[in-house]
Amino acid sequence: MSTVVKFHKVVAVAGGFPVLAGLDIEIAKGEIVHLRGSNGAGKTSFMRVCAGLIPISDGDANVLGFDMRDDRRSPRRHIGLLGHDNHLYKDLWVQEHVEFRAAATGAEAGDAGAALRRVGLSDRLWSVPIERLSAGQRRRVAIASMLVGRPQLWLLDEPHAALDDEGRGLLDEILVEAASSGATVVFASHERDLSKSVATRVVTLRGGRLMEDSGAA
Amino acid sequence: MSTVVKFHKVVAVAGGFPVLAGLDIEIAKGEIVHLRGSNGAGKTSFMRVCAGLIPISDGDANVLGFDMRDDRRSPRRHIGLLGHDNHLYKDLWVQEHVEFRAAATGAEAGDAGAALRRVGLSDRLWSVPIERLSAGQRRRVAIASMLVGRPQLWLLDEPHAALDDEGRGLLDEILVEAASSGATVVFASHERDLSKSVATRVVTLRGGRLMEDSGAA
Amino acid sequence: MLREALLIARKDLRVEWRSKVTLGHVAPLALLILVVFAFAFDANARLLELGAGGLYWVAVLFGGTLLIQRAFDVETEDGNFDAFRMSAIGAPSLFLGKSLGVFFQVVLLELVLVPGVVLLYNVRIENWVLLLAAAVGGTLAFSVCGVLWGAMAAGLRVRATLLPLLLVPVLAPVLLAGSRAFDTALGVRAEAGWTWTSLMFVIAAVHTAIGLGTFGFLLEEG
Amino acid sequence: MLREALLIARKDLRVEWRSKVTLGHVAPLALLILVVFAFAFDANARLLELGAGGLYWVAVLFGGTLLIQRAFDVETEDGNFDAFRMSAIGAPSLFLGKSLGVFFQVVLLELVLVPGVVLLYNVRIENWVLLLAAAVGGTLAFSVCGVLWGAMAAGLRVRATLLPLLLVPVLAPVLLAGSRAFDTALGVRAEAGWTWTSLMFVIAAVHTAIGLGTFGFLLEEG
Amino acid sequence: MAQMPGTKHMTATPATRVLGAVALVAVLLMVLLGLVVSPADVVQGQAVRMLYLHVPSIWIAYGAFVLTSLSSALFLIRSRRRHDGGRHYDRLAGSAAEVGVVFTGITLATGMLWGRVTWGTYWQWDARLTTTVLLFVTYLGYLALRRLPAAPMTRGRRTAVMALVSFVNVPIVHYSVDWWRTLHQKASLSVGRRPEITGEMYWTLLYSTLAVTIVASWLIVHRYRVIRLEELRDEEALEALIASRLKEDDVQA
Ligand code: HEM
Ligand SMILES: Nc1ncnc2c1ncn2[C@@H]1O[C@H](COP(=O)(O)OP(=O)(O)OP(=O)(O)O)[C@@H](O)[C@H]1O
Ligand SMILES: Nc1ncnc2c1ncn2[C@@H]1O[C@H](COP(=O)(O)OP(=O)(O)OP(=O)(O)O)[C@@H](O)[C@H]1O
Ligand SMILES: [Mg+2]
Ligand SMILES: [Mg+2]
Repeated sequence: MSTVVKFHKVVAVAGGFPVLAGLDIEIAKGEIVHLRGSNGAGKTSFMRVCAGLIPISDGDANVLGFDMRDDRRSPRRHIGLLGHDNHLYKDLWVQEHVEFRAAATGAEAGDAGAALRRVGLSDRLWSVPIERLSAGQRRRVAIASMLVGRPQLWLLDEPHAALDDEGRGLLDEILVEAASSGATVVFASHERDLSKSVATRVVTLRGGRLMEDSGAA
Repeated sequence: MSTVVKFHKVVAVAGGFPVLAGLDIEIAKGEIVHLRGSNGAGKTSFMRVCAGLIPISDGDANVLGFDMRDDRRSPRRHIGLLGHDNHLYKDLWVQEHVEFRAAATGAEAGDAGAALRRVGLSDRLWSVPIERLSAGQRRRVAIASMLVGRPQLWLLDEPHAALDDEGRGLLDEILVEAASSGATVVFASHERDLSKSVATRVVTLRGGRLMEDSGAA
Repeated sequence: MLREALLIARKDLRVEWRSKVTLGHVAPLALLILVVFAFAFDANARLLELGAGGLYWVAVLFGGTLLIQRAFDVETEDGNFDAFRMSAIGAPSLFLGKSLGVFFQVVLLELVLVPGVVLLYNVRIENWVLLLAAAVGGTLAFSVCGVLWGAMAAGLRVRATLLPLLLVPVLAPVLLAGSRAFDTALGVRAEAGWTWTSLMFVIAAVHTAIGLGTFGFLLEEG
Repeated sequence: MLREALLIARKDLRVEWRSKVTLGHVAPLALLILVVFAFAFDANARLLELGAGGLYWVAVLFGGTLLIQRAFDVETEDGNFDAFRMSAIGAPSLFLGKSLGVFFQVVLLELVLVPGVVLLYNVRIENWVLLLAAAVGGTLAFSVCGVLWGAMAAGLRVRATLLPLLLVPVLAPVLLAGSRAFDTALGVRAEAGWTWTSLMFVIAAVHTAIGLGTFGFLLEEG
Repeated sequence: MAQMPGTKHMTATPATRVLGAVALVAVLLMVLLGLVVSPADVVQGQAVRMLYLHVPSIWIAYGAFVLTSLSSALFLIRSRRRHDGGRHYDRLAGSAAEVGVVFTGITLATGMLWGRVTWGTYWQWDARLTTTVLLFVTYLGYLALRRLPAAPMTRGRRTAVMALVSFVNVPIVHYSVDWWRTLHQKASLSVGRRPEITGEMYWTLLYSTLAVTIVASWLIVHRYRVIRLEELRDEEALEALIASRLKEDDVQA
């Protein structure tokens, strides 16, 4: 099984604060990692470093085969990132937004509809401006926008927040499906149950370092 | 036991959409209501109507003794609202922000520190600009800002999202404490467990109306 | 009410203190506008002298609009406008507090602009009292109008473009009165400087009254 | 690259179409500015005629700055700037696409402004070809400069006030060249209209080259 | 430059102390030459002595801005590969720009004084004066951007791009006298043209330029080191923070 993320003693600094303080971790292809840790432990920071949004200032990091010290832009086209925020153009209609994201990653326009159906967004909402959606509906649009790009590495920051039971079920299915078709999934969440239901591995951070690791599946 | 919220066939419209479509509900003083319902069911809208932010267009609503058709501004000083967003001034320091909110509701400056300690925010972070906080840390600041105003009616929209285990524990304590000292609490959440642990009553909405109600405690 | 207003103003000035936007960005920008206008007028010295009063107020209003915009952006980001509306502080106090905060920032701006005009446009201040009175009157009028209309645009997605559109017509009289009063104070043109100055105070007073009375309505939605 | 750029531009124009900010707010605002200047100059007809070219470009740049600001606000709200950076689309395409989107919006604005100037300031267009060329050149130069600097300020908390400060000095030459070229086209003053127009194209070309080469750097953080 | 001899809290080294001494002597000599040795002008009288500060200052400023642009370009190239690469060039760009701004300011100030004497006003809306002021403001904006709180590399990249764009202004200032009709002196020293001033004035001007260059280099070296020291201080603070994170055992948020 090939390694998708490989961190060795990674230190990363944002705003003068060491958000990662010597993190060692390896994630293999096809894993579904549940990232845990108390508030401020560095979960979000870890994902942003993986996505190349925060540079590493010490240690070695390799993501999808790219050395993140040399080139942290190239892996991005293969990574999907869902942050605490939804990254949505609030002025656009739901469908337009997902179609734009689809086109931006070279997918076809038809994929957009499929993705929206996949996250269970009723088509009454497809031509509604995103601004008018409820929190959970927006989260679904964000997930659809990510889905449509078929990334190889999925980074999701509390994707379950704001989703209802049905949404959670669909999301879990989507994650499992992605992993089984060869993608790698890392998601952060404070809910314990998720460790059992979807994740193949639980990783706990503390103070910008690894604290506990249930080990690869 | 006196009634704090009393809705009778309330219809409320936002952006041309009936976000509440004939809602009947009564909430008594001291209750802790867990508001449930699928995405788009109208939980957020219900809270915003309670807070007087969305006008009602049909039916009768009474909040804290104020008729919401006549006067939806007066109850506000007794209501604390925590939305999906945190309502924070990102340029200010944590402590400054909470002190401002304290002063704005007539509390003392000392209360701010107490509230911050109550939500478990380490004092290293008190003089950090809010912009730099992690998602959970921000949520804690938002809760502290609300706490400090000692509202009679607490409206919290997914307050648990982004909080870690410790934070959730603290929040639940705070809610129980508030209710036992005479305040009324309504919180929305998609997590089932919370119904058992804190709530005295579970209310489920669907399509802007009441679907299920475990009844008053 | 005054206590609450001061609270708001203090908060706004603290935000300003943290970001140093007024002195760091807006004041240099306003100076630059003075320079660019000179350029646009083909460096006609006589014209610049004649236009000094008007250009001063154009620069103030332009910079001030940015400050108003920012004063409300701070209030509306992160869903904060709801908090503003939920505030236990009464609407009149909010209005006064915001106006006060803006007033001080614009004063700061003008402290930089006056020397700028004097040096660059080569004018002399002939009537200090009138100049001061006109500056205070114009700034007051600007602050209250700005906050009133700022609230109207606040929270809308298109606020950044809507606000100037709403503000310009309302501020046109202030611009006119300010220019004429300054023209007199700078000895460029004999005009009824004091009349124009009082006009600005009247505008400020009227808008303050309107603001105190209606600010609550502006904050409501639906 | 072109395909991707067009994608971005189309998305921006669609956002514009949904919010109708250019025609609804910015164009009326620009017209208003023309009116206010007329006021400020006390409706001195000769002066207005002389200043027509300059005032036209002041209005364009002012309105255009609002459009740039908005083009990047759309990109940065809701944490969207991360998405912009994560975009699979290359930085040069982003730069071109954004510039294209802004270009079309500013053209829209000018389609309203030209008749405005002609009517309000009572000038006649004597050289259509020159006018058109100057308008296109100036708009191009404005769009690429604006997008380049817009990205520089984007994502910063103080962007709303920083952007104009950075933009004004860079745009001053465009303002000057545009004014002179228009003066010639409107027959107000005999100037080297075509030289000024080519200067604008040169500015546009230089900034396009810099933008294509460096846009990627502007998006990175840390 | 990374390793500073002597104590780490000082910005001077033996070499730069010598440079400082030379700068001092050079300036004294320049004053002597400018105020005593060189003759007064036929037309301008004593006021012409302003020339020896006015003109070298702006030339040095041009030079500093060239340095800023070159370092910025090198910084961008280096930083493309390794994330910490080329910080050296960023520091150099910053210190050169600061010195450039100061000398542009000197030219503006002496020019205004000179203008007061010869034209009767401090300020004229002349193309060269205006473009000089735009140049000044552009680089002030550059320095403002440098001061914003941001990650050093983010800031470095953005400011480097800005430096490249800003440099466009320099030739505009220089050629403004040719492109527009101006009150201001035409360029008297220009590539491919014979100098219009001669004799002692010419030599004094050249010498002043040399002296000001030495002063500017001394300033740049020291500004560079101050910036470096500030970075070292930040790095130390960071190490402390990392250390404290490593023993972060209290589970407080
Ligand atoms: C604020 C006012 C002034 C400013 C901003 C200013 C700016 C400049 C600049 C930028 C240059 C360098 C040109 C180049 O080589 O690229 C220059 C050169 C010069 N300036 Fe000024 N100047 C000002 C006032 C004056 C005055 C009042 C005089 C004398 C009447 C004067 C005389 C000169 C002379 C003789 C040169 C040398 C020209 C040459 O050899 O290239 N300047 N000035
Ligand atoms: N730009 C920044 N400047 C300074 N400190 C920062 C910055 N970004 C993050 N931090 C700090 O780094 C720590 C880790 O933040 P991070 O967002 O990674 O935590 P997290 O594990 O995602 O927490 P949460 O569960 O609350 O989302 C926090 O203490 C935060 O305050
Ligand atoms: N301004 C608006 N214009 C039009 N429709 C709106 C507006 N606000 C809300 N809606 C619609 O009203 C419905 C209820 O929204 P609300 O935010 O109350 O749901 P919710 O129960 O809070 O959902 P979630 O669990 O996703 O937060 C949604 O279908 C939403 O699209
Ligand atoms: Mg996080
Ligand atoms: Mg909701």
